Amino acid sequence: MIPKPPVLELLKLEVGFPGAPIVKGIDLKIEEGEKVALVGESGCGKSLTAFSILRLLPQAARITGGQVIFDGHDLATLPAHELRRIRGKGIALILQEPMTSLNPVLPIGLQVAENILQHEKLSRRAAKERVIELLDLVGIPNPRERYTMYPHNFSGGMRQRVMIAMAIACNPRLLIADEPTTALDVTIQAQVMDLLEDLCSKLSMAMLLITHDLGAVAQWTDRVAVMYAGRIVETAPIAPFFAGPQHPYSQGLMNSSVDDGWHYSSHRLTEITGNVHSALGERGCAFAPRCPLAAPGCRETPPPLELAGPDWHVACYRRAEAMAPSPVAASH
Amino acid sequence: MGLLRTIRRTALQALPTMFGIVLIAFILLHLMPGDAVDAISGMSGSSSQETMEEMRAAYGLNDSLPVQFIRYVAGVFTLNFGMSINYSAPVLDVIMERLPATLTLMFTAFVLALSSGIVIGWAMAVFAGRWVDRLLTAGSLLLYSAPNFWVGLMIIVYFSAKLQLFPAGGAETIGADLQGWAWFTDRLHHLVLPSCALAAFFVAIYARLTRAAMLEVLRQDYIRTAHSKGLHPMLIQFRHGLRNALIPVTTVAGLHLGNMLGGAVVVETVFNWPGLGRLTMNALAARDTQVLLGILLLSSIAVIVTNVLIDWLVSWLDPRIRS
Amino acid sequence: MSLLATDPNDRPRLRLPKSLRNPLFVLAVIVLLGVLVMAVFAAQIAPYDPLDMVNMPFLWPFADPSSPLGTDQLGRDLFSGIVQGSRATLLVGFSSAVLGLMIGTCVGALAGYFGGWVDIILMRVTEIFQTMPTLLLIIVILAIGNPSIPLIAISIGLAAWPMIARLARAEFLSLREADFVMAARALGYPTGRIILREILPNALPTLIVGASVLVANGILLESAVSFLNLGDPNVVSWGSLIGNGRTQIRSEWYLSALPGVATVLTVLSLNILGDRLTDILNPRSGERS
Amino acid sequence: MSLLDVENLRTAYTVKGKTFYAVDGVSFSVGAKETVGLVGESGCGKSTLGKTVMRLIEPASGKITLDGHDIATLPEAQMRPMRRKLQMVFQDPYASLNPRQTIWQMLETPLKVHGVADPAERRRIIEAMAEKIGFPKASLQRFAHEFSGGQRQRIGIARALILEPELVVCDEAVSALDLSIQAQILNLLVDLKREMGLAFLFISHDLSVVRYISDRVLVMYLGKIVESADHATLWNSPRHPYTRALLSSVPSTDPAKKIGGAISGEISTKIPETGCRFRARCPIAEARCALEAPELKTLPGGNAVACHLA
Repeated sequence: MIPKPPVLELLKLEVGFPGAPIVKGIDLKIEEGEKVALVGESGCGKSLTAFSILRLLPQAARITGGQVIFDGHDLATLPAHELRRIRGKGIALILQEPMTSLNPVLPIGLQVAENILQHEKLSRRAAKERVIELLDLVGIPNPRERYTMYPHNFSGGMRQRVMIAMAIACNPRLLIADEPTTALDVTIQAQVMDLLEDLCSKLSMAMLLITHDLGAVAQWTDRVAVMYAGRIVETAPIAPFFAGPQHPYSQGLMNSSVDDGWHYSSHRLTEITGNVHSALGERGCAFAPRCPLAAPGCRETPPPLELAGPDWHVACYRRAEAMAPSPVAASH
Repeated sequence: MGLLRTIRRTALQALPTMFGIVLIAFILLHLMPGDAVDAISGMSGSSSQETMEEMRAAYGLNDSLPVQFIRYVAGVFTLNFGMSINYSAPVLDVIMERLPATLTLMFTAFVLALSSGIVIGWAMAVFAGRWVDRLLTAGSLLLYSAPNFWVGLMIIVYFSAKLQLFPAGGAETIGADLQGWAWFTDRLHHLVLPSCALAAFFVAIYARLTRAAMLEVLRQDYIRTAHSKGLHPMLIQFRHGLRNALIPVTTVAGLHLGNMLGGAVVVETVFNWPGLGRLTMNALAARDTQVLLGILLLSSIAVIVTNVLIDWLVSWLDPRIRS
Repeated sequence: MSLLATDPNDRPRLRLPKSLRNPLFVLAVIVLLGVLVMAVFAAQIAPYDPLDMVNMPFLWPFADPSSPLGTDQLGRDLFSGIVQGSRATLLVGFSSAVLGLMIGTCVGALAGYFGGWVDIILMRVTEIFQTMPTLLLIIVILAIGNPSIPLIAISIGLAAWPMIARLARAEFLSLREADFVMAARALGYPTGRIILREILPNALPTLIVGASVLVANGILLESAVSFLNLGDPNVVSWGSLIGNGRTQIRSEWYLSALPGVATVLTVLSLNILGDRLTDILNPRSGERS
Repeated sequence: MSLLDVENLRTAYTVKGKTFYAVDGVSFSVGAKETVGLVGESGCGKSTLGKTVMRLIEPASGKITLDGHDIATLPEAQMRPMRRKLQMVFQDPYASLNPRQTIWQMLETPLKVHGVADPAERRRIIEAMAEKIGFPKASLQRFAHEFSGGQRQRIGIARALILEPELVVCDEAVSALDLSIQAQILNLLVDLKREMGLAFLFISHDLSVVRYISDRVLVMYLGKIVESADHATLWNSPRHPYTRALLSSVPSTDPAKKIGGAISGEISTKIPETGCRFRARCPIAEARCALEAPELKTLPGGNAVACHLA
């Protein structure tokens, strides 16, 4: 059996602002129909990575190196008009803030229809019918009446559903969701994520979920890539990852998250000391200044991602020590 | 239904403003030393005390201030602004005779300023940071800094005196007695320089506003959403960008109308335009208080009415206001 | 912005803001300083009294070294006129701006901070002043009294404050709800302290930029007023010089052009200054971008 | 008697001429040194409740009793001395610090306002507080924008604690922070609570955080408290259907433990005229839920729930 090529492959992707590299060489594969989470704290470059796939970076930011392979094309260098054929059709995007990601002065029906009319030869009338079906599919009641309504008539959760309808309008093979539920309440988050999960399997669509919420990762994705200061430090299927992450940063994240049943009276949270800024000017592993296991060697060159298990890669020189029962891990 | 409600709400908002303006104008003009009768007698130089008192009584100038004020307010509501002493005619007639010329000038200048301002501002935003933007920014900053009467004089020097392309003053060729199309083109020909002089400053304002609004809009998430759908950049610029950017620009455009009227007064003086500007200067010289008061009131009404129109325009552009 | 994280501790603490290194900005400051020096030392710099006939009439600029910028129809020296005229122009521009800034800030601050009825009433008054065409209002005020520099400044200030009031109100309205103001209230700071020490310093940059526009506007309005011959006939200002040249505009156009250039340069510099002040005055300007 | 007693508190908002109550008849109490969590989705009125207790928003009716004094209607001048006992930590560490003041000024002003006249005394208090939050003395002369989000939140906490209050309202105090920083701040709050004997009213939408830090939890829905319980009971046997829905929506970090089906619908700004406010989304609602509004009934053991069917 010949393995199918991945839907998307990032090769040594580097993104940055002039004089400030943010994403420092990322390798990431997303297989057909796979849901991959890119996890990290604010400022680690996860959103820039997501935006760079469709070259939707903020004004000054640039892809400074590497490739973005989709469907045999390198999106990083593809001419703009060809890239436009992939945007919305091959790869779709959902943004974090449903309040601002829809145009406030256009009816939502038109905004969804725009996507269809751009990529498919359909009459306006047929497109409208398609939009109504889509709105229905994402769980918007009375889609026909809602077609001509404006975003301000919708609640946050409903707007995010409109965004999802827009994203799946042309059956994309990959959906990039940048913190799609951060601005939503927890009950709405569950609704929206369940919907996305459902649509992924119905439409055999792959998903790249950008998030900082480990719970969402565990619940709704297949594989996780942990990012720290512009590099992926660990990537693994979720089951083994949540059973025992190998990178000290992943371990730190797990320990500082408030787990089920912990209470302040009996359990002190494990902190990762310092903050992300500590990595500035670091030549070696960016996590070294905050790492409890850092050795002098860690501060020379950044560790490469190495195979650490089935489909499991970790970028850490001290992986062996991190896996050994340590005082950090033993405290709970 | 919605329209009626809007009209009622607007009227309720505009009335106190109007009343305040009447009050302020009345107070200001009664602070003037000497009254209209003094002015007339000063001009003729021969009126006796007696005739002056008769005139005062005839014009109601001997009544107490509150009485004069109440009479005036009542008059305003019936569009009766009193008599012009200088012209011996109702103020409304005197003003109405000049108003069309001023309105023509202002309307032309406003349309010119808004349309070219938006186009220039949009170009500046699209090429932000590049030489086109820098050039246009410098140009608009220059226009923004120049007194309009000076701009008027300079374009007279160049386009009228040197190139002899346009007439330097007046609203029509005097004594030509033109009809139909020839009359129209003659009018238009006279309109070019004054309206450009009046528009210059506002072109700069609207261009700067459009640029800022457009840059702000282009940073928004929904622009990124639009790009993520693979839409053509031009479509995004117009349907998603400009449409949103026009909301603040239009809103602010309304706030500048009062300024433009003030500007018209000066520009009319430069170009001998037979409008309210010249009437103001004449009334001032003759201490024709009723006319000055009338001009101030009527132009304020004009500003209020235009602002209502602008509000409607904005609510048409912005569905959030509509609901 | 969450995408960009720079270590605040590594940022050099004393660095010239970018705008201070901008040549246009430097030029604008130099022009303004030049005009200021000219106005202050006008008596020393100007060779003649600008109202005296000192030379042949209608001398073109550079024709006679004793009147480098030429003379008008009465043989009055234009260079002296421009130098002396800068006094009236700047004086009116700045003092009207100060007046406008004071009225506008007070009205806007009270309306924005207290809201409710105070806001409704004060904003109504602001609207009344904003609806009346500025120049007409100034003309009427000038018609009341004897035209003099202080009256011109006062009338311009009275007509121009609504712009500042709106700016101040918007700033106070949003800052009133800011968390740090909430914190100040939670800590029991007196209202006066909250307005003056917590909100005002944060609103000030916007107001100062607004004031630079006010000065520019004041200069433009003053020149319009003098151009219309409503100014003090015994004081030369740039506007009156332009107005004086108007009768010879087709032949001796330099009489209007040169004082106009002086006006444009000054106002332009003020506008450039205002444009750049925004990022100089913002302590967090490095944080954004 | 508790440290804070809130009785039948209502807070009114007027939007487009219509009045509605963001907080509608809420009663609860916070004991000395107790941490009471307040959870609910955005728009449920929890933040308004916090600000009303702080007297940053005027209550429409009801009583707020702090240490035996009703502060609900105290004029600001008489409120001032009470504010020493009652302080607040805000959500956004960027908006809650005045960008034009140094950290020192921010910590010194409350002392000045509350009558600590001796500069040496103020210095001593500020330096002691700086040590508590882990700030070197030298950094106190710097401005807020020179610090990271977590450091700023420490400053915000220090400012709230400088007057040594008895009760601190934490309004989403860790919600804006990254996970690793969140743990630091939570630990700091716990340490300070133990050290200074603080009581907290801990407002958050994040159930895991509330569960970790609270002794007792109030669940709020559309302006009303629907359940009040000690932390162990609430998580082990939630009574109100809304609480249950809320708890089952929180994704677990254990991939094997899939969360229960999400409840439908969204919190709406339209409050039903009669009956239970949750009934439109409630999976077990009956006919009478539309007619009668359930009271908050106290159960044996001190917990309380507002549901006909619980």
